[in-house]
Order: sequence, then C-alpha cells, then structure tokens
Amino acid sequence: MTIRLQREAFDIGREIDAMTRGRTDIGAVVTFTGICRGTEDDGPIAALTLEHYPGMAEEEIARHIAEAERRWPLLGVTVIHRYGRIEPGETIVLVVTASSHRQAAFAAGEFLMDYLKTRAPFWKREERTGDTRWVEAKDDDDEAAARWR
Amino acid sequence: MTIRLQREAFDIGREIDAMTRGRTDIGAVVTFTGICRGTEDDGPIAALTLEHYPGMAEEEIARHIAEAERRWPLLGVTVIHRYGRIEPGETIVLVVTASSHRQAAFAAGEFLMDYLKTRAPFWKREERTGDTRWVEAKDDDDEAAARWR
Amino acid sequence: MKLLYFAWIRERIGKEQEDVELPADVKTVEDLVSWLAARGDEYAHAFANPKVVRAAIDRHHVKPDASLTGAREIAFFPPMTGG
Amino acid sequence: MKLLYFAWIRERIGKEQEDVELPADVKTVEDLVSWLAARGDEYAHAFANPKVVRAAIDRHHVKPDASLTGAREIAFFPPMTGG
Repeated sequence: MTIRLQREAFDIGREIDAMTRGRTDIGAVVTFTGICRGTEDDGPIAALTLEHYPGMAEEEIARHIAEAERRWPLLGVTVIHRYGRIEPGETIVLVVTASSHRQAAFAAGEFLMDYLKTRAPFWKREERTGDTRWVEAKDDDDEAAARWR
Repeated sequence: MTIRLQREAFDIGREIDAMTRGRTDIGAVVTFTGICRGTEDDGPIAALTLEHYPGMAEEEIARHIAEAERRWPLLGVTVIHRYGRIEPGETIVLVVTASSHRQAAFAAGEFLMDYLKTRAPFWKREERTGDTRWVEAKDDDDEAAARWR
Repeated sequence: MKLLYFAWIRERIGKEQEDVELPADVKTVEDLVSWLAARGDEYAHAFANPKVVRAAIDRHHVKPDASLTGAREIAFFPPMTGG
Repeated sequence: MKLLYFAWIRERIGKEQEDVELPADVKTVEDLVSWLAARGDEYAHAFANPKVVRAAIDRHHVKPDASLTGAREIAFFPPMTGG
C-alpha cells in the first residue's frame, strides 16, 4: 500500500502506472479523485484550507486500507490526501484500488472514500469573500460509512 | 459525453484533464480501467484480440451513457474501448464519470461497466500457446448487469 | 436485406456479411435463424445452438421473436464479452 | 500528558498543544473534557458542546468513556471533514 499526505498536487496517471507497471495479474483499476468545488450549498467559496493530524492521519488511513484488504482481494491500494490551501478546480484526494476483477476494485474504492470522509483526521476550512469557516460534517457521510459495518 | 473506439492505448490523466479542466462544479471523478490479465482461470494467455460491431458499439455505449445520465446527476462521462490485439498488462477499456458528489460518480461507473460487459457488442478471443479461442460470457456478468434493472 | 456475422459465428459461416432475399414466410429473427441454418453445413454449424446466438436489428438488441418488418441490417453474434 | 487540539477547538483554545498534569480523579475522556472546560473561558468555549467534540488516544479514535490509563497523547477535534 502507498499512503502519502502532501501539499503538492498528484499525477493520477503516474500513480496508476506505479501500481500496475510490469504486472499481469491486475485486471481492474478504479480511481477516485476528489476535487475542490467552487460552490457549496450556500454560495461560492474562494478556497479550502485542509488541516490534518500528522501521524494519526497516516495510521488511520493504513488501518482502513488493511480493513479493505481483509474484505476484498486487492492487488494494490494508493491513498494520497493533500493538505494546506486548495482552490476550486484543484484536487484534494486520490484513492486507487486494483484487483483482478472490477467488483472488488469498485467496492474497496467506495469503502475507502466513505471512511476517509468520516474517520480520517482532516478538517476543511472554507474561505469565502471576507470570511472563513470550518466545514461541518455531513450526516449522509456518516450514513455512507455506516453501510460497511 | 465522449465515446471512442480505438486500437491505440489511452492516457487516463489526459482524459480526466479533458473532462475537468476549467470547471469548478465537478467534485468527484471516478475512473475504471480494464486491463488484459496474463492468466485466466484455466491458464496463461499470450494476448486477447477484440472484435467489435462498428456503428452499433458506439450507439449501444451512447444509449448506456444516456441511461446513466437519467439515473444520476453526472457532469461528464467518457468511455474508450480498444479493439484489435492486446497483450497482458495493456489496457482494454476506460470509463470516466464525474459528478458533484462521489456516490453518483461511483454508481454510474459501476453501472456502465456492468452494461459494457454484457450489452456492448465486443468479443474477446484468447490467444494461448499454439491455440486461440473465443472467451465465453460469464453468468456473473449478466447478474451484475441485472442489478440495475 | 443485409446480414452481418461476428466472432465465432462469422468464422463458422466464413463471411463477415452478405445480402439475402428472404422468402415471405420468414417473418421473425427465429424464422431467419431456421432459414439460414438450412442453407448449408457452415450455417448449420453456426446456428447449431440457437440459444447462444444473439441478434440485433438495425443496431439494437432484439429477442428471437422480433419482427423483421422494416429491418435493413440484421447482425448475429455470440454473447458479448467486452469491457 | 500531551494534549493536541485541531480545527476550531485549536482556534478557540488558542494553542495547538500543551502538556498537563492531571488530578487523580480525571480517569476518562469525558472527565478530562469537564476538567479542561473549567480551566478558563477559552476552554469553556471550545468544549461548550461536548457532543460535537471527538477524541483520540494515542492516535486511535475513542469514545467519551474511554479510560486515560496509559495514554501518552490525547487529541480533541471536531467531526472530520476530509476526503
């Protein structure tokens, strides 16, 4: 598994390549990319600033990946989560899952995203014109994560 | 929507970029990449040759994308399917789905793959050492597609 | 009427496509399969098990009882294995 | 014992971390929240609604009734909004 927390943007093609190059056992690769949107439910935003708990964030992601590996026959998992200031249109998070068949790759990707949303120690602060505020957690994210219990 | 049938490999990063560049409404992009494996259930394979029904393949994919767009609030869909001879480790198919939220992007990607497997007019022929044969359709692919009815 | 064949159906029949004049009593896809199967050994071989043969009329999947009325292009192929 | 604060809890308390000596009767996470809330206005503000405060002991999520025995690092933060 590959876990990286970084300020910099990532290159999705390069991450897939790093996972699959030289292998002939992988039949399916699913990627999820989360992108900063320019509008939230109640208006435009100028940027997000992502804070995280260094150390725990990596460990918590590693625990989720280990759980995904127990549930599905995965052949590779990469999670990259950015922190710092991110503007609309920029990427925030990348999850790559590989398996011999598509069902496991899709399910594990969705599982990891649901858990990252509700259990990984990251907090988003929205920057609006002349104002900033912390993003509130969403009930439907908790419900999405609860499906896997 | 973007639909392409081609012999050549595709560049996943470039396809995501083409879909998302300059937009701030997309919050989630899911990609599925199908890759030729070097071993099927009953032994090693040297290559696949993919035959398709030109004209119908594009139309059938377009009908599936239109159905996905009816079911989920999608902001972009790209399907690229290769034909011709493909060796183990090479890509076969790419599906990219974008939405403002992750659930729609995941569900639409899985829906499109299930339908491509069972309804898009493509046929795989396996090349083994000194032998070739047509791949048989799998019951579990039909069952996966039936979930969406 | 234009007929198209794909994958092992194409291989067994030995051609990719052909134009045929159908008798008046060939009204559905399954009528056409029976009529073709009687045209020679290669067709009989291709349609030996009609259950595994799929058909499309004018590029839309159809069932065996689909009517041929108005059809321009009919394709026969095995179950799809793309993706 | 090392305490860490994140997001608006950090902002309200005005510091990222601190080392504290706990009285013997502070045995659980909720005991610690009550003890901290009584330390001053900034803490009272941060812990005004304990229901929205989450805690981790040594980098594992825990519930309010979790024991502090053996803990080295305790973090307080609002519900996560990553991903």
